[in-house]
Amino acid sequence: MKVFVTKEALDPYKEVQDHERSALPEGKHGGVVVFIGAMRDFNDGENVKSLSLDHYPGMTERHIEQVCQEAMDEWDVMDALVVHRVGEMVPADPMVVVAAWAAHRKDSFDACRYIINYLKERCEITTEGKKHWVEHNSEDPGVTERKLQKTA
Amino acid sequence: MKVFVTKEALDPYKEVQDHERSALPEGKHGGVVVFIGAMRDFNDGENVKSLSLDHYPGMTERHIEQVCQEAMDEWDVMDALVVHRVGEMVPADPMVVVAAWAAHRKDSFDACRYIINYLKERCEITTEGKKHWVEHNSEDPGVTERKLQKTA
Amino acid sequence: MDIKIKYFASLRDRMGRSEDQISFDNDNVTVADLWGKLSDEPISENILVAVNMEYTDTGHKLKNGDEVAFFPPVTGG
Amino acid sequence: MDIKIKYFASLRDRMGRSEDQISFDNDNVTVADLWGKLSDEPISENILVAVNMEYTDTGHKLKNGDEVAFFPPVTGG
Repeated sequence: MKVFVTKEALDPYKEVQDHERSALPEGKHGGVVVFIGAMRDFNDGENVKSLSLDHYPGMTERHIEQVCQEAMDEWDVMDALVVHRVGEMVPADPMVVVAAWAAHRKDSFDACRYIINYLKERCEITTEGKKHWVEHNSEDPGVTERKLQKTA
Repeated sequence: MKVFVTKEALDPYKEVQDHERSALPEGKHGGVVVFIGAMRDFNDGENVKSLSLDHYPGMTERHIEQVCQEAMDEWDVMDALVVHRVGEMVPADPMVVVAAWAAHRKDSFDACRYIINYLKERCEITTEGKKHWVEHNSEDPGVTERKLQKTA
Repeated sequence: MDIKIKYFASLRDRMGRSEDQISFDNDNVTVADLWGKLSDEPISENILVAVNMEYTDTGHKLKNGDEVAFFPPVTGG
Repeated sequence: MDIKIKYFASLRDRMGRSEDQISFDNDNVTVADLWGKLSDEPISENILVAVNMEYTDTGHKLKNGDEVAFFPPVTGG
């Protein structure tokens, strides 16, 4: 499992490829599901020109790792990668990449979806628009229902 | 929508990036879900050294397009890409890439999963191991249930 | 009339060839009749048939120039 | 004892600062007591609190050197 938060521009495809080459044995996984979240130039009907993502160093990484571990405990996943961009960004910038490798694709889909969903809920990454704080509803009805423990 | 079948080595990340750059407007999609299916070096407990994928030119492409169109009708998806490798390949070779771009990630996940699932069921791509035909069960309980019309 | 036939996956192995070309003197030929000419075994319930790249059934009446494809039941990549 | 405080997202705007450092003379201080020193407004039910990067509640008793973080209810990237 690899998790990190970066202020640098994020090349999601390169991160996934590099991790696959360095950490996954050849010919063992049947598939990988990758989610890439990108910055849109609108939000709730308003134009957005730039965005600043803030995080809580230490706590954010710990909680992303915890979410990945939950996914790996729940599904038959060989490895997971999460890279989250923080700091100043502009529309079309990739903000986050989540990848889950597994022997069978259903495990990859379930794990990847679980991670991005709960990562948005719990990982202390906060969004500031130019004029106001943007508070997202991260609800995704496609994710397995699971009671969240707010206390770690 | 872009669909093609190729005998050349497949670079799935490059295909997704190239399509995104050429076909998607900047800053409009919130995310993309990518599934990459790779060749494993084992199947049902047996080692696999090489594999030959056969297809039915014309019918395969038509059915992949039909599956993509169904996904785009069912979910709010901006664009979809499918590239399927055929011919001779060896373990760790990428075999297929499916990508679905959407404003909201739940649509990307549902559409991508639907496409790969029904593509495996209906698209006349057949697998030959070194010694025997490998017939997969493509069942994926995570996909929305939907009655398949076998007659197009 | 002339009919072109294609076999896929394990059916190709069973037939020992990937294609056939057959001519009929009469015009009243179904997919089932065609199969009778191709194989001594009865057509399996599970075999999928396409005529001109559209799935159909064994009662489908053929026309001159049709391309008929036979697939084993479940195959995937 | 010395306590370090961090504010996130809209709470930072409301407080007008991102961090505070406060000293208490006595050792019997909860998160709720701490909030009373930081703001005139009562703490909202929905605010999340972490002490040393673990979520907890406002009854949590603080120790010297603790880092306390306050988050608005739902924020996402």
